[in-house]
Amino acid sequence: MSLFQLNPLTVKKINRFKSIRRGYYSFIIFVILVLLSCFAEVLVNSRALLVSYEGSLYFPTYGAIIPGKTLGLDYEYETNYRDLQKILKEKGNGFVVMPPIPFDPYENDLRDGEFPPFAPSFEEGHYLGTDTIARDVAARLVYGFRTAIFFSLILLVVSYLIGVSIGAAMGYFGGLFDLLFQRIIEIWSNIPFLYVIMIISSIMIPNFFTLIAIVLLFGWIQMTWYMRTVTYKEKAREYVMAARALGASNARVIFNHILPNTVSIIITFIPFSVASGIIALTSLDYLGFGLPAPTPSWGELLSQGSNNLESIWIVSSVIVAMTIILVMVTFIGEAIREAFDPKKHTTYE
Amino acid sequence: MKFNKQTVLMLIAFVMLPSSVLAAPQLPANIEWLTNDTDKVFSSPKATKGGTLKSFLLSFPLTLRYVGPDANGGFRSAILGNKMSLVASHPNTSNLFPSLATHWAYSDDNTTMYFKLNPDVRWSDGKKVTPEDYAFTLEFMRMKDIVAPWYNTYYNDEIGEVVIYDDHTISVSSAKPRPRNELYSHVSINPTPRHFYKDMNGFVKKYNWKIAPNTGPYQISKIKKGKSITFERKKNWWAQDLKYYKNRFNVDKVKYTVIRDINLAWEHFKKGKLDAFGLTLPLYWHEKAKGEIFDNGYVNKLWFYSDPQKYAFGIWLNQDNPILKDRNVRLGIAHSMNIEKVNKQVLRGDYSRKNSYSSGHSEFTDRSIKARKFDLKKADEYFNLAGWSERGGDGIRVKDGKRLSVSVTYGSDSHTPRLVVLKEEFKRAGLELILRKMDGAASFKSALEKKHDIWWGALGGGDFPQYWGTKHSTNAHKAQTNNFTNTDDPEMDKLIEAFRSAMSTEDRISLSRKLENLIHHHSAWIPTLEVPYSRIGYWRWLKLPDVPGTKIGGPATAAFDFGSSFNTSDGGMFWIDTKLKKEVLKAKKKGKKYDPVLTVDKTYKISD
Amino acid sequence: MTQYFIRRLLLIVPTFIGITILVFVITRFVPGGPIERMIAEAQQASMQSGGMTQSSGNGIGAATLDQDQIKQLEEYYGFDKPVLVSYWDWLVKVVHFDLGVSTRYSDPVWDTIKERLPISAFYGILTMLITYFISIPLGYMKAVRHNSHFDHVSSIVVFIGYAIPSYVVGIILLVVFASNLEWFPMGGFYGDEFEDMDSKLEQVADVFYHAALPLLAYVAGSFAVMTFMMKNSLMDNLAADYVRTAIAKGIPFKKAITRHAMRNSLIPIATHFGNNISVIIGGSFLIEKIFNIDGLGLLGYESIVERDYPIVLGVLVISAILQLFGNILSDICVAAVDPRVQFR
Amino acid sequence: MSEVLLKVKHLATEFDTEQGIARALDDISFEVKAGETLGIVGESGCGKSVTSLSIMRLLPKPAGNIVNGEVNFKGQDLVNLPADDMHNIRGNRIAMIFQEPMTALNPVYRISRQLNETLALHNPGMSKDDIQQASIDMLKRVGIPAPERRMKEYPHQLSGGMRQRVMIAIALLCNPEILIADEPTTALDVTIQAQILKLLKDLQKETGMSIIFITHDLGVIAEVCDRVLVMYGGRIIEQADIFTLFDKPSHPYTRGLLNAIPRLEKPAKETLSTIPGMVPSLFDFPPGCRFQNRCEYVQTRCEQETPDLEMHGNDTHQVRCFRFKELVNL
Repeated sequence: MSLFQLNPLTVKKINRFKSIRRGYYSFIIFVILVLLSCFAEVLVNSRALLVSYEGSLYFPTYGAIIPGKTLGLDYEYETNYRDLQKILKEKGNGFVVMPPIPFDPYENDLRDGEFPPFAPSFEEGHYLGTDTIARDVAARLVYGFRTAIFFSLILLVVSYLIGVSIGAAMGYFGGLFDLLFQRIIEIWSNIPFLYVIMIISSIMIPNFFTLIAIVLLFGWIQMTWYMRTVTYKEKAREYVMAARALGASNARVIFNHILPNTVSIIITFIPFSVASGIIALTSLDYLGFGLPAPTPSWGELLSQGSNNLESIWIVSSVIVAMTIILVMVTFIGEAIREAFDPKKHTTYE
Repeated sequence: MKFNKQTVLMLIAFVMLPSSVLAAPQLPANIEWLTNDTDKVFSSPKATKGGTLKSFLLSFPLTLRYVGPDANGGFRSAILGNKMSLVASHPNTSNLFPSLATHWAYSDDNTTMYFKLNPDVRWSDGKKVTPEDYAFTLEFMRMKDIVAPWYNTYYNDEIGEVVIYDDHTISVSSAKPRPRNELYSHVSINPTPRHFYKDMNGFVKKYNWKIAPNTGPYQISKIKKGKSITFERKKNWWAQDLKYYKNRFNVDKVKYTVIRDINLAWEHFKKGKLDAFGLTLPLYWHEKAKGEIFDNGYVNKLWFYSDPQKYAFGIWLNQDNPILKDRNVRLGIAHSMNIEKVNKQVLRGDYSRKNSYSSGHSEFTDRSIKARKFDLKKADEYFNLAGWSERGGDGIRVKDGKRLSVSVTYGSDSHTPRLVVLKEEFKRAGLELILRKMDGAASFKSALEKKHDIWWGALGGGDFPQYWGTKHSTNAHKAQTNNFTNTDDPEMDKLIEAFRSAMSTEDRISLSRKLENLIHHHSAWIPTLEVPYSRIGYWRWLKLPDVPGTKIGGPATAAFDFGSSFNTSDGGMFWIDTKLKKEVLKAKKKGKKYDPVLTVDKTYKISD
Repeated sequence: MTQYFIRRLLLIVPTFIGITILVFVITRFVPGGPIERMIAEAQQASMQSGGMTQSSGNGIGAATLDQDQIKQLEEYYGFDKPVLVSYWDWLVKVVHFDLGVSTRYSDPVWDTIKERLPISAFYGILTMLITYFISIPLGYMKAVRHNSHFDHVSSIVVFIGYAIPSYVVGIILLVVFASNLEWFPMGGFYGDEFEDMDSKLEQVADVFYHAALPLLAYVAGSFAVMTFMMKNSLMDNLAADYVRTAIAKGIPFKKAITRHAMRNSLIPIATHFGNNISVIIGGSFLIEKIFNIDGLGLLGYESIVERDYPIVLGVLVISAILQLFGNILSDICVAAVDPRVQFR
Repeated sequence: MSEVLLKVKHLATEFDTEQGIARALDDISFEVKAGETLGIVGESGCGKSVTSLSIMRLLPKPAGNIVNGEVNFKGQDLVNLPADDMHNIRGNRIAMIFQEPMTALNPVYRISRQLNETLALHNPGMSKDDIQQASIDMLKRVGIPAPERRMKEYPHQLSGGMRQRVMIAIALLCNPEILIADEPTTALDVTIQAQILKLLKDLQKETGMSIIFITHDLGVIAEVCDRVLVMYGGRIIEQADIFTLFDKPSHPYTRGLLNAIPRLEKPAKETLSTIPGMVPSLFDFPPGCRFQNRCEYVQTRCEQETPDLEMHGNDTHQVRCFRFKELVNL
């Protein structure tokens, strides 16, 4: 319990969560994956980790591009480090250290006389093969994962902020406010989602944030509903009545009394929201309404894969990746739910 | 060609024209009647009748009308294919041959064609096709009720009138004179069954699912809404023994089944539930068309070269855009567009580089024009000339704090791979290309309203090159026009106006070539790729003539593609060997093999 | 209670108007509406189909429309009047059970929807039945044998089904069982020979043969939620005092579950039932697309993509009404199974 | 001396929980005679409810298990009785009522169904009408006005007192020999509490059944019981007839409990005495006497050895304390 003054109840919940191995290990792996994806540039990149050329060291991973001329090549665009590696090896005036997957998710590793998609090959460094335009599937999976997971996390934070505040207000104040918002939600949730996407994408190219905003347009509803119900119930509890009898202000009652008591419910929803965020983005990309090409995305791989079933490595890579991640998230979710709201297993003789 | 001269005065004397015309119109004297029974027949005498061709549609047609809202779907050509016109054009020689008319003649002023009607022509409901049915076509196409403003405009502005001389003689005129070899394509109209379109009030809805009488070889016999449409061959088709129609239109039935997904359709084809499948796309020809059914010779493959498609495939650079306004930038873009790489390494080098704006229009094309090649050095020069010499940290050129970044608007997912490769290549030249994918209609709308930087797309061409809509300054800088490059050049205008009024083919050819050169000079339209062939896979029981296609009317797909399976000028040349079909299916069950058949036909290949 | 339901019913009216008016207004702003579509179709070359054939007249593609002609088209599609006026016209017709005519098919909207309704309902109802038939007993077994091997293994299976989006399941099924193994057909509601089949039985068998994979895809995603709802709720109820009371009365445990705990555990599932109504009819357009099923979901999706506004609004009217009534039905279901519930 | 109905010998019950195994009952032995009322008293968590659940074999499985001992009901050992036979005893020969009448009734069934069910179960030959009539009669007997109407109502429509009466009615329907009442009045307010206690006493007089009455309230014990068990930490620490216990409480814990009862005769200003400290956790009982950490008389021995339940005075008074004899006079 070291530095943090953790509430013993919370400690108990955490311990209970740890005891559910399926969920706990999924959680650890998932967190590691998310952290690793933050440094995807180091792991999956066409830029070298380290170049030693004529005595000076270069670290091209982050920052501005290094034109080929700087490293003794005859062009001004970005250095092709895989080629450089071979050249320097031959000349012996330096060396290049490449990341484990030496490909950028955008670059086309096209070859003469052969046509993509290329099957998985360790020699070429395409561990999961390439897609129909010779982009590395593994690289696109990794960056696609990063996009999806951060999409989903940001979406989650914003939609919870909105959902919790509106939901709490609806449940707490009730009356006309509640009735009005109920109608608004009822109306809003009936709007065909695709229309809105179409209107917006005709005005601008949807990017990461506009897409979050679009999904958010409808994503806040679910949390709002839950919060409304929960607040409604909490409001009727004795402790709230007591607080109000003592003259606590509405804000104080909501923030100091009701919200802390709804945290556990909110937490149990998080993993499922993460999963649905990933699925939302993937489905949009699958339908072609998501992030603009050539952004790496799972949905794009999925649609490419299902259109090119002969190149089974495309569709199977993405489906396996998706299944693993989503199943892990679901396991985490179930474990959290179990930790926060353990079901008593009761039978009788 | 044999010239037939006839006098018709006698006939006219006996004929009472409808509606009390005081003086019956007189045919001009000395007209020279022409016909054609000397060109080579392009069907095969080996053809036998029978069988059902199974084809597919990606979506069920929205209407059986051929005009009006939503009539312009893919299925329309199946309906139009059975709507024959007065004369037809020979798919290999481009000479006219008789269709509904047995003979034709030209007026001296190049506005009118005279036609002698074939007296045997019948509507599919058995009624006789009358001269009034031709006159009605104009009336019909000019009606507001059909809700087809383009046709209204076209038939009002471009077509003159139909004059009925007697029961078997009419003339159709164009509103303005046209070169003789182009005139027929305006005035060789098809008749419209007046007796069928009795009440035009509420035409669009009333006739949406009505099967209109036609004059062609097939008529719709069965419709299962949303699922399938079946055509049946007419038993005693009036044209079945005519020279150019004999041994064609052989299958008894053609069934179109709706299969919404192209991949699913492919699976259907592999199971033999579709008789043929287009393999023009490299992915299909090289990757998908493999395996048992091909190796064991159950399915044949055909690669048929013919005239390239007459579409202006290219990128359209909006010259009102501050970056693209500069010709040097446009030249830089032309030199940094690595379309060769796309073709060579993604599309398997199957396609050809399109070189000039009107390529595919034979003589009208200036074959000396070559599209600018990918050349980073040249691109660099031009970009530097335009002042974009510095590069930012991400390798993209900058000028006055602005990045050299433009977006490309396009409307088809299937083109994304090409653009993605181009994007990466542009990056090397220091140009950022942002992909702006919209759905088809929205992308086109964006281009019509000139909201694009670069539009990636193609305009359909007619049989002859057109420049006015896309290049004349009248259409620049405003919405709802096809001048997607916002080209506004007095020199261009002058040439276009001259081209439009020129009568002699030689003049038109020379003007067209000048225009092409000017367009090349502007570099606001940069050509991409064209496909000078078609490829198909077809089950062994499907039989083709020895030359499995025609030059103009189409590559081999013409025989199957619903676009042309009836097309009276070149379709329906295939037949189904029903006995062989049983045999092949049996062989497939037992695993018995045939020698695989791969045909590459270069009869009509155009060599540079 | 009656008063509550009357009030709920009355509230449907403003909500319904709200939904439809919003979508109606949106349709005016979506780019690529029928007119623009027509313009694009007339002018743009399409890769797949040929351009204009010569008989249709040359050079039509190059022509552009003048203002009058565009106005004429606007009039035809009813876009000439202010939004609210045309909305009112539309609403008046809807109240008279006239949903208008599809701009694409030129068929009455209701006829188009009517054709698809049974297909979607077939899948919807079967999916629901199968889901209930699997989830309730499975949830029961998992609750009673909580933490057993059976519980763990079934959880993993259920979660995998839940985690993968159902259209992905559909793709997997199609690839494996239809394309590669050829055990099942590639799609469609029934086969080509359906009409020629001799007996009803054969036809029914054919429909189910075609329905197997899509149903599996539908069910795979839906039964996880239901199973866990059942399990958790049953576990809660097993731990409840009244079950102990029942045991103390001398009722054997199994009977106590079926007679006492089950009914209470079904309450949350009953709450769900009303919400399912609109899902039953809706169908998933992705699954329908993948399996080539002519259902309402696909119709709705296509009509949106193709901007067939009367159909869009028609499908919306049906689904909105179903959902609004479904919500009320949910309440009625809850009130029916749970006497404690009192709506005021 | 009346007949001994129930003989509990060395009963031990354990709970298998997340934090480990908790021994909730340890070496519980007592008897219940025909017609008497035995009270079991103690703080919450002392094992008094577990005792009653163990007797009924109502421990929630798989967590709760009887690990040792015997529950002898008229010669039958209930601990090892086959489940089917146990079903015939529950509700029929030994019945039970619970603390929370609110949740102990199934909220979704009418009162009639919950009553009739018990009768139908144990009297398979009885006709529906007879069952209905018997249920109504029983409701009348437990003092519910307009029983015919109440039969048609749902639990939530009744008041707390009414619900507990219904519970009692259900328990008594089959004329049980023993009624276990697990804090039946705790959730009720005082006036209702008194009514229910009176009802139980009256009914006992009518039927002659034995009652095991579990409560934490010594006041209630004083009102209804003949004999009392005092439990602490899963053990019986004192057992005596009601008069002996109140007159001569011998275990320091019992004395603490008695001192904690507010009395009218004491001066108002005086603060209520309480037992200092906390009940030790079920998981880490200290070796030796379980009351040691709160006991003001604690000795080293108490921390090492577990005292036995010893006879004290007459044969009904037993105490589990090393020092009870010297403490009597303190």
